[in-house]
Amino acid sequence: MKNKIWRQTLFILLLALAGGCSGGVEKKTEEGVFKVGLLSPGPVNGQGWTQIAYEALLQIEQDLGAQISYVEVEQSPALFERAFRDYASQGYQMVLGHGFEFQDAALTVAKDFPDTYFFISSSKIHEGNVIGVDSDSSQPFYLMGVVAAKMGRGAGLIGGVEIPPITNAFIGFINGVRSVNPDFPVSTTYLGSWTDAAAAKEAAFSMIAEGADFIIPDADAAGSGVYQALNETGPGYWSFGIYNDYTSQAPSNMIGNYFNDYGQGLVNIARQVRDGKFEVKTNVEFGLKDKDVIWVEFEEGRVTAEVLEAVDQAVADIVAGKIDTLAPIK
Amino acid sequence: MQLLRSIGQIIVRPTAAVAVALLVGGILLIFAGYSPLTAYGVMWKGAFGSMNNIAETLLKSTPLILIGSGLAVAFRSGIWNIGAEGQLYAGAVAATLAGIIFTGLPAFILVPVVLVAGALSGALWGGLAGFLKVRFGASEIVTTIMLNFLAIIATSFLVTGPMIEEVGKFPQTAQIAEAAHLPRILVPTRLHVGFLLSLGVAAVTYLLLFKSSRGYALRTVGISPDAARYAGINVGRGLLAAMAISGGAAGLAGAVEVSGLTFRLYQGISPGYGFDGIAVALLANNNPIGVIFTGILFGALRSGSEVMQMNAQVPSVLVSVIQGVVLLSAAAFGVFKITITNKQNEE
Amino acid sequence: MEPLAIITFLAAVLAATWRLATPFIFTSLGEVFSERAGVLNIGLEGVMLIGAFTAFAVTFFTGNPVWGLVAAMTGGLTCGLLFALLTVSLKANQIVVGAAFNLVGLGLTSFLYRSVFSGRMETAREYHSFSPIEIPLLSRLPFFGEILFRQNIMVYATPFVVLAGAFLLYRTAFGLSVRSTGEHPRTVDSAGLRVGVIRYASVLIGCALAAVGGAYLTVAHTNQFNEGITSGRGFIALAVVVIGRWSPWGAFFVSLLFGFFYALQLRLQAVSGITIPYQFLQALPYLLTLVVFVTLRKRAAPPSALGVPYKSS
Amino acid sequence: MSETIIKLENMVKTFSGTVANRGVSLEIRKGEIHCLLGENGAGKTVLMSIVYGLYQPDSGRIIYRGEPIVLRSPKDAIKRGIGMVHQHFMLVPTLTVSENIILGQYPPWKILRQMDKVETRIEKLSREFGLKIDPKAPVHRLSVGEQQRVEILKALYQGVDLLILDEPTAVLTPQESAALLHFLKEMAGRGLTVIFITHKLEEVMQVSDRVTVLRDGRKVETVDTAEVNPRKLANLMVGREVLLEQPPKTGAEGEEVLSVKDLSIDDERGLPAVKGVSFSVKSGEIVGIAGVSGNGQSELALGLTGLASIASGEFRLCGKIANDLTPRELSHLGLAHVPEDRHKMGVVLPFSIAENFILHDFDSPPFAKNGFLRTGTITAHANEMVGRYDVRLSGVEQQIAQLSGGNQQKVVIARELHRNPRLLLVNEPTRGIDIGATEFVRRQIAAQRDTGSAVLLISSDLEELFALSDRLLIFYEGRIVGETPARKELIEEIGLLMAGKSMETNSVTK
Repeated sequence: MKNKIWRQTLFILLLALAGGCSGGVEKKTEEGVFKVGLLSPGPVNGQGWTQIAYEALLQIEQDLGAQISYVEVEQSPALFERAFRDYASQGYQMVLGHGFEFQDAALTVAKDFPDTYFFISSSKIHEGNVIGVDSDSSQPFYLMGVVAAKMGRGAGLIGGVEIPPITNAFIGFINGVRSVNPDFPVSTTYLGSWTDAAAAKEAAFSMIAEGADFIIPDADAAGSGVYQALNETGPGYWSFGIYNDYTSQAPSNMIGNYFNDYGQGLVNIARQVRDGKFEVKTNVEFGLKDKDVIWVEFEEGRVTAEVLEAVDQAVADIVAGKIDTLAPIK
Repeated sequence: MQLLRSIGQIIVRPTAAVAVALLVGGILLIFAGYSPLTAYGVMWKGAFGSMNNIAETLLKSTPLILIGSGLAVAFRSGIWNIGAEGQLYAGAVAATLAGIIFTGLPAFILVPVVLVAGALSGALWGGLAGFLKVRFGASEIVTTIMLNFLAIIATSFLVTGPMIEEVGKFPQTAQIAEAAHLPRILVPTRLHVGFLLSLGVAAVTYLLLFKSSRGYALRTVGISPDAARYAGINVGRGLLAAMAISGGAAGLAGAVEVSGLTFRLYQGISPGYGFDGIAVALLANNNPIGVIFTGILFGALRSGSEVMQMNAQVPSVLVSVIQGVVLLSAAAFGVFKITITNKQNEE
Repeated sequence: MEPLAIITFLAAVLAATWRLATPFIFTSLGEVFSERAGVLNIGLEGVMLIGAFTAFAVTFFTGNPVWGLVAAMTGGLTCGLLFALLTVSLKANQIVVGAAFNLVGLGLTSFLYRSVFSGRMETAREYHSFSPIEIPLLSRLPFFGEILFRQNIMVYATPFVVLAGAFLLYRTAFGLSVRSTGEHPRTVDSAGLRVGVIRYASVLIGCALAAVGGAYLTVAHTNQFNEGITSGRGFIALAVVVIGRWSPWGAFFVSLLFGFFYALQLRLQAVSGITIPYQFLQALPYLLTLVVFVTLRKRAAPPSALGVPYKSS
Repeated sequence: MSETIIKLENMVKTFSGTVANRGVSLEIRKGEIHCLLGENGAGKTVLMSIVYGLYQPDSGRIIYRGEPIVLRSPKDAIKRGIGMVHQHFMLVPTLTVSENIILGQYPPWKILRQMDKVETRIEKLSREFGLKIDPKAPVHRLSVGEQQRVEILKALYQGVDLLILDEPTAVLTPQESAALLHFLKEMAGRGLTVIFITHKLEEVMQVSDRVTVLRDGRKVETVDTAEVNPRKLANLMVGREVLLEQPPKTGAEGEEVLSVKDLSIDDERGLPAVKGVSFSVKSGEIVGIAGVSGNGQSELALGLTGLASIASGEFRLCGKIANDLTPRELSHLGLAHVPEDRHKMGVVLPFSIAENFILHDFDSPPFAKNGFLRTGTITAHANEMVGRYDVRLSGVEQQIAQLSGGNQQKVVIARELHRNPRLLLVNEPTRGIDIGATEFVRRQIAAQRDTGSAVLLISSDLEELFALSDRLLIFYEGRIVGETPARKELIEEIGLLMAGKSMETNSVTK
């Protein structure tokens, strides 16, 4: 009996402590502070997709002096709406939902908060203050396809989960390949996971055994398993870093890196929002035309001048709108 | 006297368990360089600080109460249903299908249709494990875990393949009909009638377990299969019923999530409600009325932890640690007095 | 396919099978001990994560995966001690404790990963794991040699660890007492042995090996940690134990079977032109488990005292 | 004779209120076969479990080979050369014979590489002592007799000096029993000391040098076997005084309620336990089934109540063939059953007393209406019943687990009698309960008979059978080996029948 009383007392004490200090921690909402929030669909330090958004957020903080905040909402759509609403009601001027899945929730909340901009990654939406922001990965992947078809015997693509941002990138790749050699073999594997690096590694080995010598991941944190597979297999097998510089993970296998400075793109938008200059005309779509957002860098001496030339030509054609990188594959 | 004691049992030990868990969480927070009091303060406010926050907490408690009530029936009947997560998915799939197919129906028909579809589907998915146990002696612990994976994989297949939306082609289904949406209570918050439904289900399962003759039979099966046979109760049928009831409650939770919040089906529609539901039921000593409180407790932990992450930048994964330690210390305090195996199939 | 293509296909699938099976092998072997002594640990996933994280963290700071492995085992033993304390000494419900371990394992490793490593994203990836070793003569064998005998040390270790496990379980007095404890603890008591001590030891073995199984993912198969990197492998290991009928070699071969399914589904996707939905292939191991239950019927009887706390009179 | 090997002084052992041993002193001589004789519950097994280190005595001393010793666990006993063959075998069914034998014999790190060496030694032992067994066979494949051999070999392998056997013949066929007794005599000849727990007089006479009779946790007497006869032993064992005089029978016998014809029932392992018995019970009479427990009475009870399936033959309840009826259907036909194991079947321990009263009728009126329990009616019913049957409690909402065994049994009796059954089957109705409750329960059973019910009473307590029964059927080895009127004067004959001693005629004339 004594025991029980002791436990109860302890709990009440704890509650009191917790309640007592809750008054002191309330954040003061200062007038004029630019606030940006992020809804991340996974751990912000997961490599790849989720990290991009987090780094963008940090960049906004650094470049624009914004007050930032993020929340990981796992994959549960039920939680999205609340997070949007919380940010908006706290006076955040800009909230980014990092993935198409945030679209429904943003649309619902946006009606009640006309002064907040809701940006949705990977979305092409444009409805009031809900604006899709997308980077068209099919364009850089198109370039990789061109390089692969010109240099290699076969290519393998390893995706995390079968969703539009990934499938679109892969369509771009295949279109790039077909522009050089319609018979060049390309295979695709989906892991069903963004974290299972071991599976990615094995998928890469499988593709190598099937004769592919260009293996390109688009699978977030799991993707680095692919680089490890190439590193272990040795030279003569190639890949590209996706979104970031991954050269150190497989130094002798990297043809180059596809950089996506989504952060820079968002900083550009955020600056306009902060300064009240953002005008909603259409959804935002970054492509090779936005040279400070999306670009591909090649490692020194890994590609011939002829290949480089073809790539440059492709870039020019894409920017000029002569090539549709998302053209349906027959 | 009896009532007082049982209330004591329901409240004191879980409370102590929560205290221990908060302490452990606090140590972790200090280790990671956060102020525990600040973090918990924000968490408290995030869970109960405003009308909207309370509504959000109750929203998260809704599936937990539904699942926990069902699992209370299963656990009281001596069958270890670890498969509420999969049963929730099964329910969500069926509810979505119903909500998409029967678009022409008026709300007062469509809402019940959607909910019943979800409950039935969950009951079947759960009943499958019950059937495997009764017919083949397959451990329900292992089969329900396998059925979880199968339901989640099947959902992934459906939303990327056969059920994918027409426009956009994102891996999600089309929206269910407007008429299938659960009405909201407490506008402007999102709280919907699903919460009231969960309270109703808790009450019904409580009545079923403790006030009805079927519940009497189930509890007898759970405590002593021999005595149940002696009393003329069909033990196998009881186990099957218990699995179907708990599966049905989990399926209903899936349907409520779809028709009350998401309005369509996605791959990750549950962030582990099925597993939290196990903790919720056990912590309440498998009493559905207690489940209401433990469900709200776990809902508040989840809900508060999100706000804690937003406003104090403390990783919300901490809540898993807190929930786990709640269970561990509750186990250590002797809250759970049931052994795992029941031997009723050895005939 | 031409014969040659089939052989290379098979060889590559088999090599991948072995690598993908390794975490199942370690984890399920450990659980065989635990369950043979009558303790069901459904918290394997959590213990694996703790092993994966400690191995990763220690390897990162020491630069030596051996230390990482040692640390993982220590972490596993700590888990085991806690698990046994609760379930054996305090006779707490094993399912509850197991479920709690899964929650704590995921939460704790994710929390620590962020707290300790969030500032060093780039560098965190830079450490040496166990790298593949070629076995001089065998690796020259045509087709299979190069592929099967270029594995890392933990993969090679699996048959030997299983051999050791089988030896311990079937050829030592300790193993005899473990097997008896799960079946008929009262006999063990009456033979003058301590049921509790045997269960503690078995749970410790189980958790240590589960932690090694997790560590394999971060210091051998890959050299990184991701939150939730185990991706449900702990649950599969539980199924492996059942299908392998609670024997070390059974666990070994069923692990290989599951590894084979895993490898095959990755491989079949890589072969262009095959259009089975990948989810179907992913579902195979789970379907298989259910089928085994139906076909084996009651022959797959678990240890009689599994999950039942022992109270000496 | 020879020196004393073990001496027990004033052993007292209590289990949560129940006294098992009330100060027993005993002296065993080296090389003798010493029988411990007594009825069920006399405290024989508990006393010997203390000697084997399984239980710690509350008080008393053990002096072994002249020194006082303390046995903290079986390990201590085994080390000193004390071995025990339990009534319920301590064998792991999935292990082989040799594995079972060496369990606990070696330190954990010991490598059992040379199992063949162990097996050779076991084979040698088994040849030497004529205990034929295949050391490689898994134990679950062995017959009961063979399993017992394994138990004995286990003790011999440990190098036992003092071997305790707890009712070793209870599970054996007559041939196996004979062989075992022969073997024990031979072993005693080689210097082994044997303590033999039994309640079969025949065996005592056949095998022992001396015999100690226990009754009600106390030692009655130790005598040289040569100086007594079975009659004397039976008297010592049962005691002269009978607790309760038989209440005068008021009603007359009526029609046949239960008739059993060539009935056979298997036990849970699928071995025949009841082997073609035929009998009948009429309304207004109590038929007692006497016998040492384990002779098929439990299976008979389960079979007649629908809880075990009938292998062959048939039984009729109120004229209706009842072989395949479920417990519920039987109960609707008018059967009530007071089961043997109260805790396993008779009551649901975590339930309240009120809930326990409705175990059969939880879903029918007046206790249930429209599927719901009618708490008020249930409580009222419980209150009425506890009053009428004198159950001592603090309230009917109390958990039944908190009641004493006697009061629990009163609840069971009350519940079953309240149904006013045509046939009442009571199995060991007073086992493990205090004298007051015993008297009460017996009076209730007799009263039920007098209202015209047929009563089948299974008991291993002869006194109880005499007190209640109108006639007795004696069970031995699954068969009815005799039928007698329940008259105390016949106790010796009945005791002999129960012990499997055949008599010239199987029925004794009134």
